[in-house]
Formats: sequence, structure tokens, C-alpha cells
Amino acid sequence: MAEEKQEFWRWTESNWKNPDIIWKDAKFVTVGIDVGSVSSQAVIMADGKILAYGNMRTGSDSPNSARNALKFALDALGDMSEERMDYCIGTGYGRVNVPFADRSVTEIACHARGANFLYGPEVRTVLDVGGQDIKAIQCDKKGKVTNFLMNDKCAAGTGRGMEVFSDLLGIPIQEVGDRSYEFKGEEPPAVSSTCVVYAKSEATSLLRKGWTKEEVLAAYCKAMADRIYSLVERIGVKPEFAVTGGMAKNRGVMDRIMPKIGIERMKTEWDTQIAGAAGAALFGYTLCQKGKGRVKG
Amino acid sequence: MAKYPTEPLKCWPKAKELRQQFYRNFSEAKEKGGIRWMGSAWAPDAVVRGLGKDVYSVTGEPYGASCAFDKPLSAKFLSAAENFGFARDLCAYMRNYWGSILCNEYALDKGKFPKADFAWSQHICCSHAKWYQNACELEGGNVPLFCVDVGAGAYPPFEPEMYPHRIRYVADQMMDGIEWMQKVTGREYNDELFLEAVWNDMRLTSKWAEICMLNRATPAPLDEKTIYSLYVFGVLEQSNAEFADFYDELYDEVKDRAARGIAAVANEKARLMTDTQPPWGFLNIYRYMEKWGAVSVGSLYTFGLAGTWLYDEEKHDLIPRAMPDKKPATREEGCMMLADWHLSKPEYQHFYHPEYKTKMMDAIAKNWKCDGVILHYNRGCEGLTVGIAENRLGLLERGNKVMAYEGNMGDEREFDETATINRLSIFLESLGLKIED
Amino acid sequence: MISAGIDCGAKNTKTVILKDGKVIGKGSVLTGFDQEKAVEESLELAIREAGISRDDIGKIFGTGAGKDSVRMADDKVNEIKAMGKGAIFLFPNARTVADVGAEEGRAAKLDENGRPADFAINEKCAAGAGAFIEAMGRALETPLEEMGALALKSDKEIPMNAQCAIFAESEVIGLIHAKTEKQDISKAIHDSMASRIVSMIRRIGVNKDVVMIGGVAYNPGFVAAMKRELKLEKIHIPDDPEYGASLGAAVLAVDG
Amino acid sequence: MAVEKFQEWYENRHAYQTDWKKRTGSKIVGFFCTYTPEEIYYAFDILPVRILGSHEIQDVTEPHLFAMFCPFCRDVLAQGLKGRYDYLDGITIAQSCIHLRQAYTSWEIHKNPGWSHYLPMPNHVQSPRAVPFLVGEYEILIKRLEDLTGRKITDSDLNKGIEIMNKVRRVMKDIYEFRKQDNPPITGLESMYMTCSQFFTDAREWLPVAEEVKKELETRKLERDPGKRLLIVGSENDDIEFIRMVETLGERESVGATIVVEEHCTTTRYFWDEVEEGLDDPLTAIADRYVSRTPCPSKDWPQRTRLQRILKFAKDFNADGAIVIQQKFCDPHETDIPFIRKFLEENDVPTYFLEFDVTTAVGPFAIRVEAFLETLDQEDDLF
Ligand SMILES: Nc1ncnc2c1ncn2[C@@H]1O[C@H](COP(=O)(O)OP(=O)(O)O)[C@@H](O)[C@H]1O
Ligand SMILES: Nc1ncnc2c1ncn2[C@@H]1O[C@H](COP(=O)(O)OP(=O)(O)O)[C@@H](O)[C@H]1O
Ligand code: SF4
Ligand code: SF4
Ligand code: SF4
Repeated sequence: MAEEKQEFWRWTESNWKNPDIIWKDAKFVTVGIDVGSVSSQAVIMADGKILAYGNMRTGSDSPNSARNALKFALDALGDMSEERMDYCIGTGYGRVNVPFADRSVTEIACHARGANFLYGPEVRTVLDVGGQDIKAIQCDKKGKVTNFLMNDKCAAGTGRGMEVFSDLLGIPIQEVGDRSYEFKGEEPPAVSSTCVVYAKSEATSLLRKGWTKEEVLAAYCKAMADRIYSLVERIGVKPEFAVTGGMAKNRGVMDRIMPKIGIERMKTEWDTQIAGAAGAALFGYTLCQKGKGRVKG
Repeated sequence: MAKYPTEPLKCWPKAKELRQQFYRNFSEAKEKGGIRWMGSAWAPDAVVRGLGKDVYSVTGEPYGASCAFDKPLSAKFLSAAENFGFARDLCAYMRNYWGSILCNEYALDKGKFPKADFAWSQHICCSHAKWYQNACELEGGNVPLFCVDVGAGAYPPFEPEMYPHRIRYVADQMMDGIEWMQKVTGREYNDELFLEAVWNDMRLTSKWAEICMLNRATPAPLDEKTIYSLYVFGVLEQSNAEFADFYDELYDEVKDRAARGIAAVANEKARLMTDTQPPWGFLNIYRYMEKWGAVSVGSLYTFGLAGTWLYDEEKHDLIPRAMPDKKPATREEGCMMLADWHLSKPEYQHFYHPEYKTKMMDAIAKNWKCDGVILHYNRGCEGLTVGIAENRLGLLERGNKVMAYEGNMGDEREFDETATINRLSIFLESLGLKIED
Repeated sequence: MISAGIDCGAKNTKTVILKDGKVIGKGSVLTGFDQEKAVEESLELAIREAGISRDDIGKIFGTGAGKDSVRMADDKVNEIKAMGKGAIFLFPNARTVADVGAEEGRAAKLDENGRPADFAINEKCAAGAGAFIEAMGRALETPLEEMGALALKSDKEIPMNAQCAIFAESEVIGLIHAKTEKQDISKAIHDSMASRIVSMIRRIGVNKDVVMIGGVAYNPGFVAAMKRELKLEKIHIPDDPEYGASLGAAVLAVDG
Repeated sequence: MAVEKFQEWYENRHAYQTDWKKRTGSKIVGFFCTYTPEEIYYAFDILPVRILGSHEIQDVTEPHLFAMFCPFCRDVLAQGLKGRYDYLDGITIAQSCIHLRQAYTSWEIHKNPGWSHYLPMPNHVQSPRAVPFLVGEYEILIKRLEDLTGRKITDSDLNKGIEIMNKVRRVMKDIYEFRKQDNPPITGLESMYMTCSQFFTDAREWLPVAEEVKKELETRKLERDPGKRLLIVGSENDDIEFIRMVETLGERESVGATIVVEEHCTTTRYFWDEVEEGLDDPLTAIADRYVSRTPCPSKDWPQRTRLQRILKFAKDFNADGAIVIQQKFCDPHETDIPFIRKFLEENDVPTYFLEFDVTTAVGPFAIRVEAFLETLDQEDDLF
């Protein structure tokens, strides 16, 4: 009875090209590479505008992940060679392993700067929920970090946990958000353990009690929302509030956090996963403008 | 089939009324023109009594426990304390208390949190003085604080003698405290009231120990879940005359129960003892044990926090400490007597060495005829859990059956009910018991 | 008399059929979501191997995290009791037994009748169980079955700190980046988990005759790490360690 | 370089101590807390050595310490249980926090140290009653030490002890002066080796080396960019790896830092205050010093006197920012931390708060520290 094992946690990778920009006229082409624990992005900018990006899963080898992400973005663009880059900044968990980067900046600074770009300068509080980390960041109007908090030694409540869970229930990760609202009656109470490792036993026992998959999902999303919120609560929310990282796409968790915060989160057309890489590319652009770019030889 | 006859406690309604009155007094103190103070359950409250008959306290630990019973409220308090920046592993009572101030909400009648005129406490666990130091600061920084350090060494027989300079140290701080109280309240100190209070303190704590002695009977006339509602008087205010009188009454009733063979739990088959505060929001675990015929008959915690005992090395027994021959006559004598009395508190001894506590616990296990010991590794209280892992080893070595579970007296997030029930079942089964449905 | 013990674990459900003190049938299936189905299937497998019919079985005892799903059981026993009995049945000298399964690690001190005198169960988030190594295998891109053998090739000591399985994953990836040999990483993973289990065993006291059961005992890398941590020459491990608790349940069904 | 000697001592504490015993034929007593009056031990010609952890992962303390006791006290107890200190002639603790007390009592129960003494160091150090009480305790201690050594001491022995410890304190403070320079000729790491090595060695042998280091520093120049100047506030901390990580960030990343001063019980809280010399009653002088030194938070009440001292350090050493370290489960410090952070922020010292565990890898802390340093950059190239 060998079934084809489907991997429900595999969120879709994507790349994109901005059709409106002719990069050949650009003064500076800068690149930001964000190698996260789960995903890697490359954002290519022409004079501070996004030209193209690539967003894919991180492999077990981050130098390659960086290269692949860049290649993915260049593929979207089609006609640019790596040599055209004026400056490249690495960020994220694997930032020191980006072989072609000129410099690295922490993902905390990059996400704040990126959020400032994706959402606009009104952003003061940024929540980044990625694969392993939850970060609550406060920043000024320039996107400079003024304060931040990170989760401690437990991965509960992070994107990776959601991946494991979606796989377990056999619900594709993109559908998790909507499915978590498809149940009748009252919202079930949060599960008690958001531990990634123990999620399975908890889910099993709930399903056995007669819960539907959707209810289990709702209970899990709620628990994750509680966990994430506790970090946000500790730093305090100053408006405007924006969310970056992959979890921003999961309304099952996000829509359960927002009522607690009490204000709306900002909206963007951009892919929230590219915030870090976009911030990095922007820093590169600023450096180039100040004449502190790469010394070409 | 029930093995033993059982009856409700006659003085139960009175206990309830006394407790409620106590909490009400604190919130209404101002309307009566009285004085309000805050401090620990272990604070020498007799000293404050010299300020007059209208001084009322909120006692931090029982207050923290009261919060814990209301889980949503407690969750709110705890998160307020965390948001202020306090670590989650700090004393759970303390965090509930600070949370109440931060939210300005009194858990006992849902009104505003009554601001105290001053704080008066003692210090032995790392948190006691810091608790009220921070509480004063959170109240706006204008509540004065005085703490008496009682970390002056263990009491005999755990030390060869009670060195005079140790009693002096504690008594002198009380003397200073009296001066300080007069200054911060502007009131004249009444030594007579004080001396009376010292006597009441000794009377109450010694009587409580006598009451606990009665629980040596089989079947036990009191179970620990009931004890929790009764020992609290010795925790709320030890020098309270009304409370001391109540214990006299209680003593008579329990004595009568023991004589007539009235059980607290009808199907008592095995006797247990526990340690440290229970997870207050989950006292139903005691009910669960009863289903197995297992009755917890007490603990060093309930016996020793409200009672004064001396450990007898030779008999390997805990003996209620006898009242002094005569009442103190002067302020200084009162302070010396009170200091000496307090320093002998069983619950102070383990701060110096776990071995002392192991001895006292083993004495309870043997003399109260316990079949097993359940230790609560209480994440909410470092003070009472200090050395607990060594107590476990020491009790095992002395032939006791011991079980430990992790939990928290005041932070429900750290208590796993299912896992604990599972563990309890394994343990009770290993004692040869079987659950009755 | 013929008896059966069924251990419905977090990952696997195992059945042992016992006839006059001899194991005549065994069956193990993945527990999955439907525990009752798993129980039925594992019992079926064991019955088939034993070559008996269901009616031949006099008594069935259930145990394990999902013991309530063993509907046909005459009685249920807790995991500690079952593992103790199983261990003493296999090794009459055993006084300390550890059972490491997919999601739970347990240890017990036994009296001469195999009754637990003291026990410990890992706390909710120790990540000190089989699932930890499985998760690490994924990060190392190595099948679980090869993890142990790989570890045996190494004699390096690399401390691994992360207690969280997920963070350990990134620690592993960090080590890969630092060009650490796979075998050394694997050893570090096993060492760190063994250290966690040994901590738990020490809580109840270590005797020289330590028995280990549970699926993780199949893993030679883990066993070697346990010996190192416990400073023991030998740890007793039965041929089919994962059946330890179900065997105990089957024995208890006879003994009562 | 003399400064390297400190590291050598730090790393080879056991070799040094066993050798010292062989050489001198005298006794060594291990102490668990810096409230131990080392002067009195020196008066008896006993070598007091502080017991610190080894930062290794261990599995021996689990039966003795329940999970919520601090990793530092676990690490310390592990040293004893693993037999690393079997050469000691006794152990002692001065009453400070109850966590460390557990390590001490478990050690006492399971290792049979021969001689042990619990000193009830008063907690109410702001009370005038503390000094007379402590003198009473010192008298008991002296009797116990007479039992251990079989000899009696005089005031002049005590004065000798005072002199030794005061010299140590003075030279450390002198060396700390160098850290005020724009590019300090001594790193935080070296400085940590200095203070800790003193715990492990005979002060009389340590002192000449320290004096030499003092001279060296007058001309020493370090070929490194000091980066941001940091003050570290925390509980026990001899986490060499952490300090190394912070001070080498600049080699890997675009921001770097130097630790210029700390408020730790391994550093300034331990040595900053001296015993007044030349008083009639040396015991009272010693008691006075321990009662009035920078307190550990569990003794810092009713006034919170630490705040001003910490701020003064920040100003005197011109710190750009402070990292407030919370040792996991360290209750005494945890009760102060929110107020310290608030106070420093109000006084324009940016702070970052770090929950710490001496036995975990420093890796995950790197990103936090680095991001904090980024926020300190005033004229940031990136904006
Ligand atoms: N389309 C999507 N829908 C829902 N969740 C998603 C989607 N894409 C990614 N995620 C979630 O985001 C997580 C990855 O977040 P990301 O910020 O990219 O991580 P990091 O940068 O830390 O590697 C995944 O683990 C997954 O839970
Ligand atoms: N051949 C093997 N090699 C290594 N590990 C194994 C092997 N077989 C099983 N395991 C480990 O054993 C665990 C399952 O053990 P088991 O005792 O059946 O668990 P449970 O009772 O919790 O279901 C798995 O998580 C796996 O790590
Ligand atoms: S930790 Fe325990 S002993 Fe200490 S103040 Fe809190 S309740 Fe009291
Ligand atoms: S609870 Fe789970 S996710 Fe959290 S630290 Fe433990 S293993 Fe990791
Ligand atoms: S002061 Fe803090 S770090 Fe130091 S031993 Fe005590 S609890 Fe541990």
C-alpha cells in the first residue's frame, strides 16, 4: 500500500521580474541575499528599486543556497550577468556564508529597513516570523532599529513548526490559513503544546477525540498566535504595525494575533518573505551612493 | 464501601468568614481610618500590632495563591509582570502580586489594588525583600520598606547552640523596625499591644502544631486539602488573637474527631505526605488520589509554616514547641523572644542545609505513618524547593517511597495535569493501590 | 496459558504473544492516526506469526501512551510497570531499566520482582527521544538506520548544546558549514541525546546492570554513547528491544 | 607578555593548585561565593580558591538540583561531583543566593570535603546591626579554622591578610584605569582572565605578575579596532567564550566591540572596595568591608544602591552601551534587571538585555549582540 508521500509543507518557490524598469540605465545595481533557516531570497535592485527577486527553500548548504537564490532571480531577469552587480550584502542566518557578498548585516536591521521599503516609512513595529526565529523590532522612520526582541531557545511558534504540522495533517501549507477557519461552531481552545516535536501526539489525541482536521489546525494556529503575541506584547506595539517573513502569509496565525494587538496590520503587494533581502539591497544602494561601495579593481 | 465514618467540619463556616473578613479589612482599612501594610506571610507581624488595633495587612503569599485560583486573572497578572520585564522563572506569587499592582486590580474583590502605607517583611529566600522593594517601587516609589533579615543560621539541634549574637541581630532589627514604624506612620507605639501580639503569635503557632499532631490518628481526622484552608490563618497573621482563638476551637473539634474515629476521607487506605505549595489551580489532584484511597495527611510545609516545632534528634520526631514560662515584659524582651521563636521555624531550617529538612520530613513520614511521599518540584518557589532533590534522595535512602512531579503553585502554564495524573497513577499503583470508579 | 501484551506507542504499536513463558508471536505496525486500527493490525500480525487463532489467547493487557485504544484488553498497565516487567523477564538481574521510544524516554529502578521502586519520565520538552535523532537525520540527509553506524566511526568530541530539536537542526547545519565530518556530527547528536537520557537515569540511580529497551536501542550509535556516558562496559539490550514493554504487558497478563 | 600568564593560570587552575599544595604543604579551601572573607584565610596561611564552572555539558547534577536552579550553580556542582577538586582540604560558602547554596550543600553531602563551613553573611547589609553580627560570625569561623589548621592567629596575621587582599584590589583597579582609554591596551577578555586567575592562585604569586602587567600596559598598543565600548552587567559570569565572541565580532562582521567594564561578581563587585587599614580591630574592619561593598542584588535593599554604581561605571569608562545579562533562573538578579534597564535607558545608556545560560553555545547570541551594536551606530553608513 505504498502511497506516494506528498510533502504538504513545501510552500511554492517563486521568482519575479519588474517589467517597468530598464536596468541598463541604472547607476547602481545592488543585491541583497537573505539566507534563512528555511528560505533564501535574492533581491536585485536598480538604484533602490526592485528589479527582480528569487525566493526559494534553503538547502543544507548555505553557500549554495545563496548562489541558487541569486541565480533564480537572475533567471527571472533573463539578461543580466553577475558581474553587473555593484554591491552585495548578505543577511540572515547564513549571512557569513554568502561567498560573493561584500559585507553582511544582521537580519534584524535588514527586516526593519525592508519593512520600511515594502510598507512605507510609517512602520514603527515590525514582526518577523521566519522559519526558526520570531523577532519583534521597533524602528524609526528611516527603518533604523531602535529596539528588538527575539524568541529564546524554543522553536515553538515558528514557521518550521507550521511546516511539520501541515505535513502531519496533510494540508498544504498555503491552505493552512483558510482551512483553519473552516469549522462550525465556536473556535476551539489553543492546544497546550506548540512544541514542534510533540505536535504530532497532541494532534493525534485531538483527532481521536473526534475533532476535525480544521479544528485541530485552528487550535494549533491559536497556540502559535499566543506564543508569537507574547513576544510582541513584551516589546509593545507602536503604530504602524507590519509583518514580514513567511508566516505573514498564514492568515490562520496572523488573523488570530491581530485582534490582540488591536490595530490593523499594514498591507503590501510585495512578497513578505523578501523583506530581509530587500533591506540588504537597499543598504548596498546607500553605501554605493555615499561612495562606499565596492572598490572595483 | 466506605471504611470509616466521616463528617463535615463544624467550624468550617467560621473559617470561611474569618478569611473573608481578613481580606475585606485590608481593602476597607482606609475607610476605617486604619493603617494598611504589605508583607510576607513569614514577616513578624506581631511587631506591627504595636501600632494599634486598626492595622491591617495583605499577606503576599496567600494573596498570590488567591490569584492562582482564578486562572484567567492570574494569566493577566503574570503577563503584566512579564511585560514589565520580570523573568518568567521568578517566584509565581511575587509575579502575581506585582501584576496586580501593575494592573491595579485586587484579586479578592475585583476593586482597585489597595495601596499599602508601608511594607514590613523579613528576608530569607532571595526574593522576600526584593518582592516588597519592587512592590514599593511599582506603587510609585513612595511606600517605605523595612525588612528583617532572618538568615542568621539554623536553630539547634541543627547547630550546636543558638548563639546569642544571632538572636540579637534579629531582635535588634525588630527594635529598629519599631522606631522606623513610628516615624513612617507618625503613630505612638504601644508596647502593651505588641507584647500581647508576641504572645498570640506563640500561642497560635504552637496550637497549630498541636492540631497537626492529632492527624497522627488513623483514620486521619484532616486531609491536606482541608488543611490548606485552615493553616492559612497561621500564614495570614500569626499574631491575630481571633485566629489564635479559632485554633483553640479547631483543636477541640479535631481532637474529638480523632477520638471518635471520624475520617476526613472515608476510604483511607494509604497515607501520603507532600512537600511545598501545591499547584493551587489544580487541587483536584488531591481528589484524584482519594479515588485510590490515598489521603495526604500533611506536609512539613503546612505543619511548619503555620506551626512552630522543634526537631528531637534522639526520638527522631517533631515536637510542638512549648510556650515560654512567662509573657515578655518589655519591648526588648518581646523582640528577643519573638526572634528566638521565629528563628526556630521549621521552614527556615532547610535554607541552610537540605539534610535538616530531610530529617524533619522523614520524622513526619515515620510518625504520621505515611506510606509514600509526593514531592512537588515547584517551579514557582525557589525558596521551598531549595534542596528538594537532595530531600528526595535522602528520603529514599531512609526507606520511603517517593514520587516527584514538576509544577508551579501559581503559574498554570507550568503544570501539566495529564502528565501529573499519569505519574500519580503509576506511583499509587506501585503502593499497591487500585483506583475505585 | 497464552497471553498477549499490546504496547500502543507514539510511533509504533507492538504486540507480543506469550505461551508458557515463551514468545511465539510478534507484530509491529506504525501507530498513525488511528490507534485502534494499529492495535488490531499489530495483534493480527502477531497472531499470524504465532500460528494460533484469536480465541486461543487467554488474556490481553494493553500498555503505552495509547493504551486506552487497546479495546480488547482485559486490563491496562502503565508503561513503567510494563517496561519493568519486560526487562526483568529478559534479564532477571536487571535493576535499572531505560525505555527510549519515539517521543518519550523513561527510566525505572526495579526491585527483585521487577516492580518499579522509583521512576522518571522525561519532561515535555527534553527532545530526549527517538524523534530527536530522526529530525537530525533529516538535517544531515542521512537515513535514520545509518545514523548510528555513522556515529560509530567517529571518536571526536563536539559539544552540541541546543536542547530544542529544531534549533539542533540548525546547529547541525552550522556544523556542516564548518566542514565538520558527517560522522562527527552524528556522534555529537547521539552524545547529546545520550547525555540527556543519562541525566534522567541518574535521577533514579544507576546500577551496574542496566537494561535498555524501546526502538532507539536498535541504534548502535546511541547505545555506544550511553555506555560512554554511564561509564559501563555493557548495557543489556534484548534482540528486539522495541517489544520490551509489550512483552512486559504479556507477562503481567499471566502473573496478574 | 606577562598578561598571557593570567590565561595560563585560568586554564590550568587545578595543576597550579595541586602544585601549590605540594610546594607549600599548606591547606586549600574552596569557596563558592565572593562574600567569603579571604583575609581571614590568608591570616591562617590557607589558600582560598574560588570554585567556578567549566562550561562543559554534564549529566551528573540532575539527581541533585531540580531543573529551575541556575546553570552556573549546576556547573559548579558538577566540578565537585566529577572529582576535579578532590585535592581541597575543605569548602566554604558565605550566605548569598540560595542557588549556589545548593551546589555547596550537595557537594558537602556527596563529596565529604573533610572541613566545611557555612558563613551566615547578613543580608540586611544596610542595617547597622550587620557588622556586629558578622563579627560574631567571624569569631565562629576563626574557631573552625583553628580546628582545621591546629593554630591560632593574632591581629597581625589578620592585618597581613588585609594587606594582601587590598593590594590585589588596588592593582586590579589600576589596571581597570587603562580600560578607560580610547583604545584600551587590554581587552575585556584579558581582563576577565586577570580577575578570574586571581581566584585560582595565591595572591602573593599573582601580585608580581599583575604589577608587571600594569607596567606593560603603559606602552602596549593593540592592533585592533575597539569598535563600540560596552559595559556588561550581570550575575556570575566568567563566560570567556561569550566575551571572545563579542570582542571578535569585528573581525567577521561590520561592527565590533570591546568590553570596557563589567559589573559582575567575577569582577568589580568582587574587588572594587578595600578594607580600611590601620584600625584597632581588624575583624570589624573586615566585616565592615564585606557589609559595605557593592552588594549582590539579594542584599541590595531597602535602597537599590547598585544603580548609581553601575551608572558611574558607564560614565567613567565612557560606555556606548550596556548589555544586561540575565543568567537563566538567577532570581536575585532577575528582581533587579527591569529597574536597571529602565534606569540606564533614562540616563542615556542604551541597553540590551540578554537571557543567558553559561552552558549553552554562544552562537545564537552573536546575532543579538551584533544587531544591538548596529543600533548603537550613530553616523551609520547604511542610512
Ligand atoms: N505561501 C505560504 N503560505 C503560508 N505559509 C508560508 C508560505 N510560504 C512560507 N510560509 C511559512 O513561512 C516559513 C518560512 O519563513 P521565512 O521568513 O521564509 O523563513 P526564514 O527566512 O527564517 O528562513 C515557512 O516555514 C512556512 O511556515
Ligand atoms: N533500526 C533502527 N535504527 C535506529 N533507530 C530506530 C530503529 N528502529 C527504531 N528506531 C527508533 O525507535 C523509535 C521508535 O521506538 P518505539 O519504542 O517503537 O517508540 P514508541 O513506543 O514511542 O512508538 C523511533 O523514533 C526511532 O528513532
Ligand atoms: S520563592 Fe517561595 S519562599 Fe521565596 S518569596 Fe516566593 S513563595 Fe516565598
Ligand atoms: S518545546 Fe519543542 S520546539 Fe520548544 S524547545 Fe522543546 S523541542 Fe524545541
Ligand atoms: S547569583 Fe545568580 S548566577 Fe549567581 S549563583 Fe546565584 S542564582 Fe546563580
